Amino acid sequence: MVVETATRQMTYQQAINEALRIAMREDPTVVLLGEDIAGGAEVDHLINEDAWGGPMGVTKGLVQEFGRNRVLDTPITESGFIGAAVAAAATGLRPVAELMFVDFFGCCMDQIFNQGAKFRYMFGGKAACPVTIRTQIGAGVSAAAQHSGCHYSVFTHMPGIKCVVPSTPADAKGLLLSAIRDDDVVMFFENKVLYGMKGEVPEGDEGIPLGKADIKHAGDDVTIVAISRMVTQALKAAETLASEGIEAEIIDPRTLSPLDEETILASVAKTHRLVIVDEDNPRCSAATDIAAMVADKGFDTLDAPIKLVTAPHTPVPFSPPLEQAYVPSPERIVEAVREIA
Amino acid sequence: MVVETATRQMTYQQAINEALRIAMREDPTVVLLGEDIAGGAEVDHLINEDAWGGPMGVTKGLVQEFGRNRVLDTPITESGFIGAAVAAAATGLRPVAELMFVDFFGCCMDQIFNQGAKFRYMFGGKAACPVTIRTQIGAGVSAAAQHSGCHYSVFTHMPGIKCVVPSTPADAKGLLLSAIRDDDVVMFFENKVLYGMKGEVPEGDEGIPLGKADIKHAGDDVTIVAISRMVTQALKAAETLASEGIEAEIIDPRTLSPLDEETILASVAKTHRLVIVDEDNPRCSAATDIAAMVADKGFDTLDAPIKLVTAPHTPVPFSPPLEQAYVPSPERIVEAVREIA
Amino acid sequence: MSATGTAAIELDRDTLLGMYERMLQIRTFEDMAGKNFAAGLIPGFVHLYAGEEAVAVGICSQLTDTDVITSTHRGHGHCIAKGVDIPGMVAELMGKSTGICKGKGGSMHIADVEKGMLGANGIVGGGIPLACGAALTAKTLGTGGVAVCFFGDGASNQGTFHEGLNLAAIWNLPVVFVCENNGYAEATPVHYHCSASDIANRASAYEIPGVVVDGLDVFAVYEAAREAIDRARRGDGPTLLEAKTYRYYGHFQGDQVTYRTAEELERFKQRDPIQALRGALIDRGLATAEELDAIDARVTRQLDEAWNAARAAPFPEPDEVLTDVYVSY
Amino acid sequence: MSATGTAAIELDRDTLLGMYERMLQIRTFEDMAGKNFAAGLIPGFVHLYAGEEAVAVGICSQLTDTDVITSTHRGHGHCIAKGVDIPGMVAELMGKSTGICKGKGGSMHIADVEKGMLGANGIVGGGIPLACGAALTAKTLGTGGVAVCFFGDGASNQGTFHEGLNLAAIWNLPVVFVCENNGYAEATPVHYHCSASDIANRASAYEIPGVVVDGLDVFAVYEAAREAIDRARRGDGPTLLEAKTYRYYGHFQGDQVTYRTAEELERFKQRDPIQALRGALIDRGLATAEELDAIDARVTRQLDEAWNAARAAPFPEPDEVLTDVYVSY
Ligand SMILES: Cc1ncc(C[n+]2csc(CCOP(=O)(O)OP(=O)(O)O)c2C)c(N)n1
Ligand SMILES: Cc1ncc(C[n+]2csc(CCOP(=O)(O)OP(=O)(O)O)c2C)c(N)n1
Ligand SMILES: [Mg+2]
Ligand SMILES: [Mg+2]
Repeated sequence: MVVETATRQMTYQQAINEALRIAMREDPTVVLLGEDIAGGAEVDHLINEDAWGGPMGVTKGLVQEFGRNRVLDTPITESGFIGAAVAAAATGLRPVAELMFVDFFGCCMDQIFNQGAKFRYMFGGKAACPVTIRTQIGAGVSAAAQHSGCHYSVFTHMPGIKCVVPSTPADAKGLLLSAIRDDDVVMFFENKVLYGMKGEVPEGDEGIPLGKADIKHAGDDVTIVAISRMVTQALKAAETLASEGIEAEIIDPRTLSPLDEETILASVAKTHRLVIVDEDNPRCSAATDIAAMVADKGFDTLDAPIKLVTAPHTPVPFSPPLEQAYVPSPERIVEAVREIA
Repeated sequence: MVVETATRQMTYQQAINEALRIAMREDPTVVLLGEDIAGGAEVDHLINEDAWGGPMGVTKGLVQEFGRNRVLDTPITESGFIGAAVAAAATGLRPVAELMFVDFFGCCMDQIFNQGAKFRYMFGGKAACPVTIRTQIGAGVSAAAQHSGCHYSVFTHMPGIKCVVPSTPADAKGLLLSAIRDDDVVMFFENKVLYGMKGEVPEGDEGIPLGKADIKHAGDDVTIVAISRMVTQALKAAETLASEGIEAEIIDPRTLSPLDEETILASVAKTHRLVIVDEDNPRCSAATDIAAMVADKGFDTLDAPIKLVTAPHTPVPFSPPLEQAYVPSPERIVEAVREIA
Repeated sequence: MSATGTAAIELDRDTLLGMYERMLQIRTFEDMAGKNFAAGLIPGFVHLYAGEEAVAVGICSQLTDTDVITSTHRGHGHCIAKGVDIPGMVAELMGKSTGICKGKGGSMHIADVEKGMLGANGIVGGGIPLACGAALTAKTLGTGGVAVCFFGDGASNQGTFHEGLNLAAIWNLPVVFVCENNGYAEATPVHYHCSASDIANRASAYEIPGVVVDGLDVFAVYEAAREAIDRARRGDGPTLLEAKTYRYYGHFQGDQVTYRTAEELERFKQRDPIQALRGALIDRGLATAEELDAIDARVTRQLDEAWNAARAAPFPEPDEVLTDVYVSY
Repeated sequence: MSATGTAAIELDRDTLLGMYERMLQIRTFEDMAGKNFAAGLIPGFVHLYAGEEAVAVGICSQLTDTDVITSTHRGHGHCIAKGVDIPGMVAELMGKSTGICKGKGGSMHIADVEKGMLGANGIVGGGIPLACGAALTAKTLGTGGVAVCFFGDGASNQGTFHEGLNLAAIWNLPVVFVCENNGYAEATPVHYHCSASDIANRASAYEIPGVVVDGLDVFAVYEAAREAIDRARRGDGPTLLEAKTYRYYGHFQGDQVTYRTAEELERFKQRDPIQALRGALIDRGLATAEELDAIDARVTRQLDEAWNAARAAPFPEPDEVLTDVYVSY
């Protein structure tokens, strides 16, 4: 049976906004917390209106519909309000907190990985912590060394956390709905460079299950696993490769924790070649994680070295030409494929 | 020319203490900061004496020699005093700060990875941050979910940081001397289970260079890369394996950042088989990092899947039988080798 | 042996005897834990609460299961005062499968969310934002519940203290912040680590009430807490309560306690909170020494049984290491 | 246009004209940055300091290169006041290889350690522990230096504020904490995000002096800072200074500033700190309007030249991305 779902063009940012709205409508325990996610708290002329709707406007308009008791502007106290979100989750709310940039994780990591993510285990299975933490990742807009990191690898490393890395508007909507409805701690990584990306997004309230990769482009010659914005880069690379007669299969894991190992292994079993594209720093990264998984479970199907195309082991530089050299490019992906094809 | 160096038996803990003492004697800008690294600050009967010398006694006796101006007890404010150490390093001191347990990194990570580790890069090469942060890692003493992690992977991931993981008393001394003398941010991971380990330790003030792996046991049949306490576990496994006719080569990377890729690749080129033993959680870990490196640069020399023997993707459990199941055992290492031998 | 506080004086005999029993349960629990730790029955480390019982009991006796507390590494007393099952706690200390956390948590992570006990905590200051979260739930859902946040003098310097108190103040959250100032953070005296002479003074930075209370006097604690809890329940926001108290044991078991003098300990033991309550109960004719002795005996028996049961209970199966990480994965 | 403060009144003409020039440099730098950002010449985002000049200049004019400052995302003014090379700053904004950080840092990370400028900072509250560290160096090495820590009203709620002030207080560190309260943290007014009516009141939690000063009055700032700096230099420990100020532009360039009224901005512009100083200089007969206009012209010329040079300068070579991570690796 094929279900037809109507879709509309919308941006990644609008898709996230829509998912938040749907989740808040369907569940009164969903509350949002973050710095200026409305903005203008206790400003006389903005009682039921936002000043910003988030620094990128992602949460725009939500305070109008749900009021300031469900769209909570917070002080700049990441440990304070993210810790509060974590415990609110353990006691009956279903909060969605916004960590403005992932680079700020050092200001609140204890509350995430040591508290929320470990409650269930430490408490012998007698707790749940259904909190979602939205955060912004990615280089590309010269936001410089403290506002451009990815670092989802740090969260993927941590037990008790799920990690979601949507690469399209439709994925952003569907995965965020699932994240909010999920009963565990979920980190939801929004790539700032994708906010303006347009795509077809289904109407309705259907979630996309966490833990299911998506084949963004089918091919038989090489498997390219690409994360977040790198899917776009890989798709561009695939065009060039196709013109050279190399058909790349592009897999978007969509969630790094849990990781859909089967889809990746099945693809490698078919193509016998693997390139992983990850904008995060290279060491102990999602890229190495996937490579190691395949070097174990898929070793016998591999015909060539596993190539990683990642950011260098450096902070993110400010100057545009440096930043451009920092972010994996379609050209570098093509080169990596050529090395093993 | 062979230089004879006298050695003595001492514990890992004593070796660390000795390295601190040597470093403080040779350089008056070396200061120590940490919670109760002396203990008893402003207690009348302990003016020139410590109450604890660190919760594990590692810094015992140093306040007696160097005084409370160079052995600074701090309040429980990890961001505060570690941030202070970082900036003190950038302005003329050479501080050694103690983060009591690595599990507390969530309370101070911003000051480490976003400030100190990025200074040099963000400031265009016009700064250095010669700070060493000593911290305790490891399960094995039922210290439970918030005092037993490893998480060196998180620091290895971060550019601008060096990561040292000594597995013997001699390595602890030599590497700590190099860490303190080093002009970059160095994380020094002390395994709490090894504190009582005895071994021959050279006299004198020679450092062991960062970035050089050590072959702890030579062998031709399989390469086992083991980290920190896992070296001990691997050596035990090697005995069993030897009795089965399998000669394992055990490589201790000693520093994860920088990583001595050559030594690992040369060994794999000889043995054609690789097992990595890492007590850290498995995802985006040092284990996956090394596996990915070999799956790329050493692929052609590999005859079998790369096996990882790690902790599970769970917090550290408290109960002894659970904790025992958590930590990679010699038996699990032997099994992993058998799978590919 | 003074016992002040008008609210507490009005308490009826049953309530007071209940408080006495709770305090004794804590003391006995801790004394036995100390002995059994020395005997090698408890893995890891334990931080004992003996001496501080008046704080946990003076406060938690006014809470229901709808109210939530957060606690610390020194959490046994808070757990018992909040009604967590004692045999389950003993089994947890031993890491047995019958433990309240199935042996997975241990002393520093005892919790019972159903009872409104959101966990001991291995992170100094870690519970403070959590208390704000529990209070946010209560406020948002209108449960009428309050959150009580216990933490030490050492924790009062952590960034989370500042962030939590500011957040609770601006959001007018129903939280009572209870600083248990026992004079030391590990081996460091409060006069060194803390720049405030009275930690309660820090309340002024958030324009909320800050109250110092004698933490050895359960009546005084009860009284001060009543006001703070009422205030929170009324929707009038948070209070910072500083209870001056003392721990009888070292920071953890094994601590040689070189940083305190024997005289100091003796001086505090002269003002033992349990003996003070016992004296007051007898003085006021609310109970006889025999009745109180009977409670003592009952508590000891209960703890003995708990220990026997825990010793007899099995350890968890090794593959339990893998469960309870996620609700679904 | 009031101008108070006895210390400042005693300042000689050269010093005052120097301060006037510095304030103008900042204003002109920011106005041009705003324009050139709009023109697409500056990548990333910029947070402008215009309106707050009296704070940076009133304080930094009393510091030498041995003294260290830490700064914020809104750091241009602090940098200029501390003597960082202006053409190098302009080139840095553009990401040019001639930038003070070789184009690697950008607006939020301008630094010059040689000049005692330990970096703007992209992390709100991030500089506070750093200032303690710089002060610890000064104290330990006996350099006689002090550290001045600039941060915003929003930052005063961060945990690092609390940790840093407590640390500085108990260690008696030579730090001056300067809270630049410009009324807003992004789009959030201070009366919402901060539970203290005056942030300076928070000093009492650390038993250090807390002083509110009119941040639009460079004389008042100078005076209050002099006392705090002297105190620090004498070894008498830290001070918390709250300068009430205002930013003319939005939080960052592009901000629509819906959370403020036009009247509010106008009201503050009536008390412009640079115009106030100008008026005072003329009133006191220390300078003529013509002399001051000549300074204005010089500053504009200097900035124009800096922009022209920066525009002409090359971007860094792409492989520069890999350098300057470690001293050795
Ligand atoms: C974030 C963090 N830092 C350090 C520690 C180590 N530690 C455990 S208890 C303690 C002292 C706590 O003192 P206080 O808050 O006064 O509580 P008390 O032990 O006196 O009850 C320290 C430093 C920790 N558990 N967590
Ligand atoms: C840790 C952290 N949280 C959030 C931000 C995002 N942010 C940048 S500036 C700012 C507001 C700062 O307000 P304030 O301290 O008053 O300084 P002002 O901008 O008014 O000068 C925020 C929230 C950040 N950079 N760092
Ligand atoms: Mg204490
Ligand atoms: Mg502000």
